[in-house]
Amino acid sequence: MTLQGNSRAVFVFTIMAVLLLIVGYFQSWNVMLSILNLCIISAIMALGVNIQWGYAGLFNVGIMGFAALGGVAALLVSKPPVPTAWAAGGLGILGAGVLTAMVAAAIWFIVKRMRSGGTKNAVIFIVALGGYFLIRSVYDPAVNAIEADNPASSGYLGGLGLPIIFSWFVGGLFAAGIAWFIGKVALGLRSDYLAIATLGISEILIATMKNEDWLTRGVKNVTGLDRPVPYELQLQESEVFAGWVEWFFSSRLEGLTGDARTTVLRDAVIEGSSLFVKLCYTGLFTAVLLAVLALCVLALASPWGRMVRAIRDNEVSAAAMGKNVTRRHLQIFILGSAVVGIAGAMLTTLDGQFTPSTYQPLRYTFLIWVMVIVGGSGNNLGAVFGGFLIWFIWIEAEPVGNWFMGVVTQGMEDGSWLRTHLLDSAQHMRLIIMGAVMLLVMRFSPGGVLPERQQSQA
Amino acid sequence: GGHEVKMGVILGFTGPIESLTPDMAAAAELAMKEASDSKMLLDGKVIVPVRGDSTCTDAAAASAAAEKLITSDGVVAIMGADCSGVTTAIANNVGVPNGVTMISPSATSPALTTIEDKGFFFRTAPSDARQGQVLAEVLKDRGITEVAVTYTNNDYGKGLSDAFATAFTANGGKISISAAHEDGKADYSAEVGALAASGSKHLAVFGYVDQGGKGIIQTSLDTGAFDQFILADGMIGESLIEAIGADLNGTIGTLPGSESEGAAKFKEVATAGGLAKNDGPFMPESYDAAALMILAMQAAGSTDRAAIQAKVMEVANAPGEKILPGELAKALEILKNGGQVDYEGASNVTFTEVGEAAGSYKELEVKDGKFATVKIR
Amino acid sequence: MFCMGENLTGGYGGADILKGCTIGVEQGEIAVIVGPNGAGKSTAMKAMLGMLDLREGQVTLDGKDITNFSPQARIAAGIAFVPQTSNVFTGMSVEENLEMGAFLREDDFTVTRDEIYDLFPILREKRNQLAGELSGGQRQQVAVGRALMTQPSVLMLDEPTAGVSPIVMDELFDRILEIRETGVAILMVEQNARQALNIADRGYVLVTGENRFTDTGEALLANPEVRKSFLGG
Amino acid sequence: MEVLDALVLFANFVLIPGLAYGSQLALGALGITLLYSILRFANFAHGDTMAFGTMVTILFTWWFQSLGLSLGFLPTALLALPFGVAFTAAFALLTDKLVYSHYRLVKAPPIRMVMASVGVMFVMNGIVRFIIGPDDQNFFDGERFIVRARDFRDALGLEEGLAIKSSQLLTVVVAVILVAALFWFLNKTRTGKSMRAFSDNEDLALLSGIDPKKVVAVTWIIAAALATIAGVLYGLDKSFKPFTYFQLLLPMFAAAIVGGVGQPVGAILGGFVVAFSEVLVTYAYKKFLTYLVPESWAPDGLMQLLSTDYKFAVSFIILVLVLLVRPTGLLKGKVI
Amino acid sequence: MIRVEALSKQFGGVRAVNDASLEIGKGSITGLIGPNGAGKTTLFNIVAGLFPPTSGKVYLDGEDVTGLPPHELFAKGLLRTFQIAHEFSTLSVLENLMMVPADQKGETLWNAWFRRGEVKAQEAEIRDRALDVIEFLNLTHLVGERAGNLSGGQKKLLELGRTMMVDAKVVLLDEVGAGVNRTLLAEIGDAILRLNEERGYTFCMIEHDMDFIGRLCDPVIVMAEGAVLAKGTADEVKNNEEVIEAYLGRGLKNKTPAKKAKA
Ligand SMILES: Nc1ncnc2c1ncn2[C@@H]1O[C@H](COP(=O)(O)OP(=O)(O)OP(=O)(O)O)[C@@H](O)[C@H]1O
Ligand SMILES: Nc1ncnc2c1ncn2[C@@H]1O[C@H](COP(=O)(O)OP(=O)(O)OP(=O)(O)O)[C@@H](O)[C@H]1O
Ligand SMILES: [Mg+2]
Ligand SMILES: [Mg+2]
Repeated sequence: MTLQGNSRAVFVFTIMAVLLLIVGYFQSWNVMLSILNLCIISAIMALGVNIQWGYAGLFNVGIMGFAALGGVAALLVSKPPVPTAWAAGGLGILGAGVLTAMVAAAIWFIVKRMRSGGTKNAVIFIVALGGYFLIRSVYDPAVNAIEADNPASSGYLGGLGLPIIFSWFVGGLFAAGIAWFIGKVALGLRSDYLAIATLGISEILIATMKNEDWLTRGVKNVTGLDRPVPYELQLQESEVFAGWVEWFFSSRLEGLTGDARTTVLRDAVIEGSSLFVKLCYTGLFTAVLLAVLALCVLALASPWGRMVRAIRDNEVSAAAMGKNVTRRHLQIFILGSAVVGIAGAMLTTLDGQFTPSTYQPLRYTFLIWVMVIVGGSGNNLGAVFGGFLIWFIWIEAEPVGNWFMGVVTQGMEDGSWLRTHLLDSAQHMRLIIMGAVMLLVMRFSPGGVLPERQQSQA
Repeated sequence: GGHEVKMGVILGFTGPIESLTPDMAAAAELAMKEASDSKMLLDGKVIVPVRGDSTCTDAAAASAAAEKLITSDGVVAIMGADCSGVTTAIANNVGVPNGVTMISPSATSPALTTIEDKGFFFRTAPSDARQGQVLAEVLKDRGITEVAVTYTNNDYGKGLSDAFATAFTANGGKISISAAHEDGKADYSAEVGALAASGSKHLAVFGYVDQGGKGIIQTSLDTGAFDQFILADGMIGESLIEAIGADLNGTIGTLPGSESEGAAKFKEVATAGGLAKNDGPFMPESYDAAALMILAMQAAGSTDRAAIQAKVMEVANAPGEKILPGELAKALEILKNGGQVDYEGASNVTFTEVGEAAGSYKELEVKDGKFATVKIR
Repeated sequence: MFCMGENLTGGYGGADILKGCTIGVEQGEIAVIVGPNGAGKSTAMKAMLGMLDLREGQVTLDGKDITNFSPQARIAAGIAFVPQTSNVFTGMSVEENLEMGAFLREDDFTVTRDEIYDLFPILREKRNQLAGELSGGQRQQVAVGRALMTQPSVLMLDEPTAGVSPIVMDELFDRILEIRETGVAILMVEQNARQALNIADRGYVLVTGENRFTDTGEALLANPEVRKSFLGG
Repeated sequence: MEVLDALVLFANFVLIPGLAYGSQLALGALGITLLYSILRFANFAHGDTMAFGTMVTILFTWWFQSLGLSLGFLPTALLALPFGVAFTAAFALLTDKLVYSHYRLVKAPPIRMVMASVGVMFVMNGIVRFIIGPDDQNFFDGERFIVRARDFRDALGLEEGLAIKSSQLLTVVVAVILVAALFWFLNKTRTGKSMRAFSDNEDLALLSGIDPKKVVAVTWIIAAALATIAGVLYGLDKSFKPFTYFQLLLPMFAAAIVGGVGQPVGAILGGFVVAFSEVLVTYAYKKFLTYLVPESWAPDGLMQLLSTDYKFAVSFIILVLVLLVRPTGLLKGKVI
Repeated sequence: MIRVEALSKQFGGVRAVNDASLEIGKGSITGLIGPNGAGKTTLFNIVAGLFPPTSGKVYLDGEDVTGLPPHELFAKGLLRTFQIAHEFSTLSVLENLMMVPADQKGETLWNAWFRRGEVKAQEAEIRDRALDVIEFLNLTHLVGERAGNLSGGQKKLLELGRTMMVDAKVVLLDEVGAGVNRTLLAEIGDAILRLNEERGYTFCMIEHDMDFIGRLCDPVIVMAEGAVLAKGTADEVKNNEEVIEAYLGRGLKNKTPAKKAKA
């Protein structure tokens, strides 16, 4: 643990690579790649959180909401529009949108123009309440009409029908937009108060996604999203691909003929197709990760990064030194959230479906936070490493737990109460292992595995 | 070893339905053990179940678990998954691409009927669309014309309540309020308050027996908001009666399956097999899902994944000798000798052409602190 | 000597800050440490209190070796300390701050408290205000008051007069002289070095963690080199 | 117009459940607030500590029941409670020794403690499920109701009934007593003051002769007791399930923070704000108004501001609004 | 330069500043003294925009700047130091100084990403300036140290150093001298005089060291209980009875020579 700086980073990433290779070798390369792909996505999310916490000390516990916004983007960009639903209630929804804008404008006008006092507040209240019922009167029938349109398989407006890869960008934009709004409202709050506010807002976002079926199908989920990469089944049917596989696995096929050869080749094609698809994803994700990482590294090492760290250390003093703290906080909040949004869209793309109930704080907020803190907050590579390590443990803790229980119970009598109980509880080892590893890492490397480096400019 | 064959069991062992899944897994593993013990499966092969955690909510983790089972452990088929969301993800991303048969005991979302599964996805639980109709009929026959509805806010609850609402209103019934509830939350007084305000006498609960659904019933009884309940399959379970007691008398409900010998037989088998429970939700379906995979394997005469898939329909449906729980040995024997079976199992399995249970339902009523079957629909 | 740190050597994990310096004070005596900023004066104080890992050297109190005592044990043995920074409980009222000073006292401490209020009348006025809301100089008074509450046998003060107005400073020095009369050993760091050395029986000039000059206060004041380099001419 | 009916209706569906749920949240929030103010970190393992304490209490309850012990009309669990508290306190002290003490020693920033508590949360999560399983457990015995809805209705000849469960009353009473006791303890007793001093400025506390080990130990013991009591009361009223206890964490945090962290009274206020905002905004006022206005005016719709789908969203909206008006909670809370 | 009119600030029940009016002349070094709790720091905080006054106005160069946020006041050339040092604790000493100058190109992300050349050039310049300041403050051996690890006095020096990083019009110094070694303080005094003469900075300093005030300041304003008590040259103020009564005192009462006590 005496390694410092870059050599330490190289060392820990090598270990990570070895872990993945072990999984590839002993479990399967498909498992390895599926873990790797999610490692990359997690790393991007962790970078987003690191921008907010590590750079600027903004305690955002609403990660889940921003990831979900990315997911919504994936759905709205890639799904084809549903013409019948549009016909049924599209106009109503648009109308409600226009009305909302008008009511908002009216309120804004009142806020700007009227002299403050009791009357002003009363007028605002009346306009808001009246507006609410007016909007509802247009919105509710439209929503009902849309949701009644073939509810079992559709019942929503659909999306734009564009290639899903655009959604990565759009997901970032969605998240940024909402972050702007949240930031305007809540960034005045400090530490844990900001945390609970962001947590609350993300719960509100998720509730909306679960219940506004006309937009997202709600808890009925949208499955079968497009892919930016080929489908396994396409590949399995493709002659060209079979040719590649034959070439690639030629050693495996050597000396086999007839039926045996066909069976082995068929299995190889299936395996190869899965691997190929995953590799395509790996390529895309890596490109995004590298781009985000590069921008992060450049930003943190620049005077901008110095200013932001100064703000984190002491806002009062930074303001007295002429730095616009509010603006910076807003900027950082938006950037970090956008990065999370991008990762969220990527994740939904990889899953191939949008399921709002998947967004649980444990998985999408705390786990990401753990990644950042264990990896090393304030250090970009640390966040990336945290993303890799924690996801790896999260997935591998399960088989390891099962294996561990298997070993423990080996000597016990078959069918004994204790043995059955232990084997049945094996799944809970996942949590224990996850927790134990986290605690150990944090114990022996308090600043994270790759601690924030003193940007020693001496 | 050479005479071992692995089968996957993917269920949400952690997460929101973690309290249901151990029993489901145990039921499935019971079928596997039964087949192994018979020494009749493909010249005495032994089935080794391999569990994977679907988490019920996290598609990524579920896919990873399935990936490991399929590509690392090399399971020949998968019994699972449970919640519709993760089930879809596993089928689309892992199961179908790798050509592995999946039979889900509990994914009931109507949307699963139409996924592109290339014939690799089956379910022993019927789609909720059917149950909604059945429930509406039950209420019509009993002359109940107005109900308040609460459903668990997921694809199962929402889908079922949609289906029920359509059928019920078509029959001339009125739904006074339809309110979602989230599972695993601390308190349900807000929901019950709203439901009670509707003024209806009956409350239909489409949830899970030891989740929010139970909380709703408990709170309703405590506050005196409702005392007449209508329950869907997820809510049927002895544990509900254990927890609530005599107040439940008069409650009606539906459950897939029939009061065939099958269901009774399953209870016997489960008790004999030393399971902790013998009638938990989705336990019969789990047993059946596993049994079907085993029989298909025997029918195919090989552990080849594609071969198994090709035989599932054949063993599930007529023609052939009817097979009940506990009779796997017999079925294996028949198949070995080139005969045909029609697996009925614990939940009266008959697959539609897209490979899901067609669904006959029991109409139940709680009498003297017990669920009693009134009628089969 | 009554209280003594000998050959103190150690630091905060990196290079040594203290390099074998020695400081001490007799009962009924005032010893003053002066030196440039960063010389290690505060660090030496912390070392005496056991809040620093020493590599070498030992601390004795009344002939007893207390080098391995925990900080609380040293407090219990009769040392009181006013740190240079963050020396009040900001979230507690002035009165509670003083009470915490008397935490280890079993007897009735209200008399001492009233004496302190007499010494710093402003504190009586603000007894129920949070210490964090006081002005810089008022806080300093709370900090000193808190230490006096313990009725220590050794009183260690790290720049007690930084930021206090001249009138309060005089009062403070007055009071310190009075305390000396009661036989307490007083060790203080001061940048208001001339006033401090004026009343000091013993003076230490510390530079980069080492003793540069050690003498009576008067002698140090008279030493031109000391005056020039450390007392501002 | 039946004003009495309207009032009873409101009390039965809004007031009493809100009070009980609010007190349940408050009890949990109290523990969080205590740890936050003394040891200066937000303890994410608190929900699981509650689960742990309740689990131990349940195990003892079962044992006592098998021995035939009971408290008559009171639940046997109350008899087992001290044992639950003792075990949980021991566990908390052990955790502190193994995990948290290190971070205090190196003066790690609070966020590390928070993340460490997430690690502890995972481990406890696993341990509880390991021992008692993930299932629902009912362990209430004794007399369930103080007033039954039906009896009340018949006795007073009203349309509406009012139910008060013994567990609800117990919760409210205990919550109030504990808050008052904690407030008194922290502000008036020597140990309490030394705990506040420690939380304020650790080094200076040391210099005042306060023994940090004792402060930490007392804090953990009180927190463990609060967690166990909260968990057991909640479990008596509803039922025990590890997952639900974990889910309780968020509303408890919300309650602690909206009330102003570090403020015992704030925890109570926060608990009620969260509980009542859930119930009030999603309540359908149709029946209530029907009783109050002449028949011809009776509303057609449900008179529900927002559907229960948005229950949690509502409580969080209100929470955010409260924070915007009072950035450190209802009572001025700490900022760390 | 700075004019304060009828300024008041209420904290709960405490009126920290009470109808204070004063003026800091252009190019002057104005001293601000007064007993502890007189409201000096509060006055600075209001002028520097940390919080708004309860009532009253602040003018900078004739312009009403009441309630402007600190960073805008900084842009207008107003700089302040803190009585209780506000260093950026995880930044190095060098970074603490380098972050001060306004309008750094690299402080916008676009430039940080895509105009690295220009940013680097400016950085080199700022670094040189910072190193000069560090040398002046005797902190050269600590350039790379985290500012949080500095000694109490060193932090105060850093606080002062920041004012030397930019061309300010007005500098408010809140007890820079407290805790600073007197020899160094004398040098700091020289530097203040130099900045005042050569670059035309206006200073206003709170200080309790009357020698220091006497050497540098003219005029000296005395505050007490939130209001202005007196104003004049240092000598005038020193001999003002009211000021002596409230603030200066009459020296040690039982001034017993050290030797006597021993005997
Ligand atoms: N945030 C606050 N809340 C309540 N009272 C305050 C607050 N800040 C300052 N005060 C009070 O206002 C008065 C003036 O304080 P201020 O810090 O301005 O004094 P000062 O003149 O700078 O004194 P010193 O020379 O000791 O630094 C003091 O009595 C103080 O107790
Ligand atoms: N917590 C710390 N970690 C690392 N280095 C420290 C720490 N505290 C102080 N130092 C370093 O130790 C040296 C001595 O500091 P110390 O506080 O003892 O000085 P001092 O003589 O009291 O100075 P001053 O008069 O400015 O208070 C300084 O160079 C400082 O940078
Ligand atoms: Mg010092
Ligand atoms: Mg001041």
